[in-house]
Amino acid sequence: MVIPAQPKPLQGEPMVIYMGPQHPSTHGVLQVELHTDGEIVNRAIPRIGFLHRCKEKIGESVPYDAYVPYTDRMDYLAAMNTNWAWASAVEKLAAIEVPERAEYIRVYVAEFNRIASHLVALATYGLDLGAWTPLLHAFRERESVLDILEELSGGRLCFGYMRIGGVANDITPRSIEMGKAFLKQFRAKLDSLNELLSFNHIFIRRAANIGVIPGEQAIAYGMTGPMLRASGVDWDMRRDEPYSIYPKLNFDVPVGQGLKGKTGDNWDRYWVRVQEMYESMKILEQVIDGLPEGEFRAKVPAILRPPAAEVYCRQECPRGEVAFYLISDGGKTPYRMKVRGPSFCNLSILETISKDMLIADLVSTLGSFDIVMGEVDR
Amino acid sequence: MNILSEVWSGFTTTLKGMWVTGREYLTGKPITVQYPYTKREMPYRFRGMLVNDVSICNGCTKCSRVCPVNCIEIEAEGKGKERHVTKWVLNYQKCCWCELCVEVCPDTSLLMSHDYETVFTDRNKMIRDFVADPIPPFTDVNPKPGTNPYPKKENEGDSESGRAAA
Amino acid sequence: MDFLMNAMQSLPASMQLSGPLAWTITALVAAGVTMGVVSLVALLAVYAERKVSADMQARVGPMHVGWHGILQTTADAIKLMLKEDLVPAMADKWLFITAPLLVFGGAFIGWAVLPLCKGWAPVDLNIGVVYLLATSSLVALGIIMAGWGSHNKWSLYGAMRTAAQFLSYEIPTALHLLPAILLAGSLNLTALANSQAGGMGNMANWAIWNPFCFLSFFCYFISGLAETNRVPFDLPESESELVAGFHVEYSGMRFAFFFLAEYAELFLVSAIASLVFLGGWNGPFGLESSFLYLAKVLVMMFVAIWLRWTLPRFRIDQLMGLCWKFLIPLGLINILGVGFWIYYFRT
Amino acid sequence: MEHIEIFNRLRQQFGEEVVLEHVVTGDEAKGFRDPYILLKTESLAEVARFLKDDEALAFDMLHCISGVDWPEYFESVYHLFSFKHRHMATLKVRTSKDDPKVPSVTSVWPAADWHERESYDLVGIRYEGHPDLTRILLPEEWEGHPLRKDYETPTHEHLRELGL
Amino acid sequence: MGALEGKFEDGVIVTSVDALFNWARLSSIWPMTFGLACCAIEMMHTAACRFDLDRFGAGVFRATPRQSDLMIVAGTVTYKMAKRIKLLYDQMPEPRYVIAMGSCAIGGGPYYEHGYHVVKGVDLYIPVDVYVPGCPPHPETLMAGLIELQEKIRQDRVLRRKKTVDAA
Repeated sequence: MVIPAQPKPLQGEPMVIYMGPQHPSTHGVLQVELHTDGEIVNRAIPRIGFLHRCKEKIGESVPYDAYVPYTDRMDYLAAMNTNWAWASAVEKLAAIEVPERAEYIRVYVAEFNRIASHLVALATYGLDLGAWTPLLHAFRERESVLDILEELSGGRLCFGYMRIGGVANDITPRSIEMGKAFLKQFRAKLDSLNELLSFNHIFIRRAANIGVIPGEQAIAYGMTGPMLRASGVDWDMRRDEPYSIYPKLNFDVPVGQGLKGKTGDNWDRYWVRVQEMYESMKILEQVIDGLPEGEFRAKVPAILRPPAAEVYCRQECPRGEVAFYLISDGGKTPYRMKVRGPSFCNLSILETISKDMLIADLVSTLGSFDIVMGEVDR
Repeated sequence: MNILSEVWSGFTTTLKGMWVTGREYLTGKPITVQYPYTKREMPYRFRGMLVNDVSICNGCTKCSRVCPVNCIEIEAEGKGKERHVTKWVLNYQKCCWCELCVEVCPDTSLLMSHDYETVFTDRNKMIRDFVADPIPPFTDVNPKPGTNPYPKKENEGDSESGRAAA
Repeated sequence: MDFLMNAMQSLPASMQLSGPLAWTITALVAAGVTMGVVSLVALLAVYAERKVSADMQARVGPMHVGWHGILQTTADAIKLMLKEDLVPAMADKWLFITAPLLVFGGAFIGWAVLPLCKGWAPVDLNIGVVYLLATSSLVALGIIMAGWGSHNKWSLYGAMRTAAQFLSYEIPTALHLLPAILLAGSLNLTALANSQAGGMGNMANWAIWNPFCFLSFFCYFISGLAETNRVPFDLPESESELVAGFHVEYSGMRFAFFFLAEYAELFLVSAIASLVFLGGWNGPFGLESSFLYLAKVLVMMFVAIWLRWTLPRFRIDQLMGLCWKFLIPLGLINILGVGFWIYYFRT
Repeated sequence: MEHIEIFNRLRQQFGEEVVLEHVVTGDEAKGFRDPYILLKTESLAEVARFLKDDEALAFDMLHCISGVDWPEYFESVYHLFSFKHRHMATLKVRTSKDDPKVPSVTSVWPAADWHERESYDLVGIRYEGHPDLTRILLPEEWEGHPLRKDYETPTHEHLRELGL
Repeated sequence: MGALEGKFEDGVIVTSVDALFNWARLSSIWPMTFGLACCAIEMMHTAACRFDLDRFGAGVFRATPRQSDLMIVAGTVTYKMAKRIKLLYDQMPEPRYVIAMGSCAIGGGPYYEHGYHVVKGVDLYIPVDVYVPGCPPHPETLMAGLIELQEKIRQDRVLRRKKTVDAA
């Protein structure tokens, strides 16, 4: 008996399609090279660098205090937090003591900025999945937060509020009043936002069980921040390696539990951010109650010349751990400064987890990463 | 039966969402500030276009040295009290609105004004020489924009002195 | 509205004409009136969409173009007409040019058999429903042509999604109209609406009060939304995934055709639903008015807008699942149920 | 585990010729800052594997890789973190200026992939064994490595000539 | 439209038709969803509820260049991106407008000095109509830029012959 040769299964060539750099759901100028078979993505390769702004070269060229405006523009959604990370790296290098009031003010603005940043994450994630109204509702709340930060710093997005050794200006009574008023009404607003988006069944089906990252994989890829916590790793710099006044504050660290699907899926990442906003509110209430009197800025020499040494300083920002690696040779400018951007590390996992996804799922997954290209490309 | 429960929860959560948007539709107030007609109240520390009153400025070049982007160019002549600027050029193409220069200004001549409505159609006009094209000098009649609602405590840093004179 | 009917019927007589010429003139005038009304409603619907969404989002919406932005859509339309006429170099020119016309035509051609006001339709076809279901596939064809002809990968995705989506959702659209048709025993749309007259408060005979038709009404509305490409079913043009889907390469006037067709179709779906399920012009307390009919249509359009600004988008497999696992089986059950209902309660 | 203990454990395992020295930066007058461990370049991959697998060290996360251009040599700096023991370590390897080559650690920590590409792109250190060592931030047509101290900023005209 | 543009002398009818055309164009400027960097967030804020670009009819953000009239270059333009921006601009149908938003897009901004990879002004690649200063500009500033652009469009001559520069 002759067995007829099996005809090869009909196979087309994979279609290569470039998503971005101008695409509504790439959150800036990310390019994703998609190798697709119909709606299914065989391979998604992120291509970055469209916003490479030479931050490290500039860091080697300008003095320590003049670099603050550049850190604003690194993670532009969380300018205060990145400012702070830079300031504390330089303070660690130059051994500068920061007054306690300054630390309180820093926590005050940083936590407000965390809320503002997570609101954008929440809003744009809804937008990626096609829901418009949550974006506008979240931006309305964000406007109130920005009002408080504008009252303090004068800027709306790039605040440039931190200085080496403290903050630029003292906190104002009006901003505390605004903060109190905001905290009073924000919880209800967030609840209604949850009703509108987080617990919507279509939304849950679009987000849950998709893009699952197990905890070990998350660690291996160097993920930090909400993405790491969503994968079930209970780690938060503010609690586990506390800096500033965080040891005095009482708050919980939300961890992904797989409420609607598996632990570490898109919905978990989204939900950890929502819960972090509730925690930030707790922190802010304690900060407002405990604000001490005193100086808001330490006496720092006009031209800072730290000793020849190196430090690696990391801090918990809304997107993960921002770290500054500073090498000083004793001069006015750092010999080498390196930024470890959390989004950069978080994004590198995309290629691994995006195999055999639908295009819609890829958009959903990318949205849940909450990347900021300014910090990926630097 | 799985599909039935899914459709049911999809239906109910849709109703909940519609309740939220419907409530907003009926009772929500727009927070829009209709810009050219009404303007929002700016805080005191608001950072608008950077301006310099060259009649006060003594050309110490502190600002141009601290500027991270080198957008200020100064030429000055004279010594001591006689010292005055002959050229004070600000390049708005480079300025990054960081306010570091205002903090170091000893003469309180440099400040971030509350002007946020200037736009340009010619890029070359964005380089402004404040000696050739001065702003109205700050006097009692023409005080600096913005008034400080927070009187300074004594022996506090002089970071706000840039605008406290008004 | 009602005067329109009278005017239409008396038009040939008043012009003292008869024969084919009269028929042609009547048809042309009727087509013109229909086009005008539907285009106007579509334009207003765009304006309403922007205003309603603004109110749901704590904004004010179009404000400075005319009184409260009332002229906004007019300005948009003129501007789109004035834009440069672009055909991409690699596009299939004929497909590219005819596709928007087909979509536009497909959205408007249905109005030929649909009553515009109480008791008067341009063509009082006895198989009106069948005609409607048949013409609605034209839109799908046009969209697939647009997606293929554009020579763009994103629009190809849009076209493929449209093919899958429209093909699937035409089945539940038809199936869920059937229970009401079975109840009324007619395929003529005017007759369908008239059969729902009478009863308590002129409302009791509405098809929607039948439990099977009640379910069918919602299912029909869902399928109708899917046919009109609106959120949560706007996969063919989903902005965050496919940039603009099938019309990614279209600009100016041709894009305006797609844009208007979407709203014309929404108008069509709402009109069919209100005719077939909500009694058309039959209203409470014995009222019978074209305005009531129009009001019902507008309320349904409002609900569609409301849904659009509330919900996120489905994924393609969930969309298919909803259709094949839920809507179609339910449609078959409903038909069976209505059959039994008629058997036991009518005979 | 303190940093010096990590160093001692490595010394114990690999000996003096691989684990070269333990340096605490800074000076006595102005205070000490972060320490680092200097390794022999060729045995980096081996040490990295040990650092990850050893129970007492368990460095499961690669936090950052930085390339540094020193006057005499290039340096590749690794910041490691262990979630299990919650300690950090800094490793350094040096390579010559003429032919900068460092073994890749992508097989140990997948996170190293992008970090090494970035270091290659901006400083010009080649990581041997990296699966796809191409430019990551700058365009393919770019010339030179900007974070080298002798890098000259190209003019706009020159870049247009390159096709950018 | 191309057949009629610039073919007519000044006249009452032509002028008023021109005015109508210009009114339509300036009342419905659809921007492209095109964010590069920090300024994109402020652009989103301008479109969001507090400032609401939709009031001017400019709130319809289209993701595809084919359907948009206005490109708001919101953020730093790098050499890797510049070619793509040029391509996007070429894909927009006439009439098209460009607003350079923020210091970076205008002239390299804070990255002018040491930024080897930053283009020193987007107008090296595409023509710019309005420059909006700020880093990032306030939403009001962007709106002022839009109003300035509207004024510019109001002066435009569609059907009328363009005024020749060389009178001699």
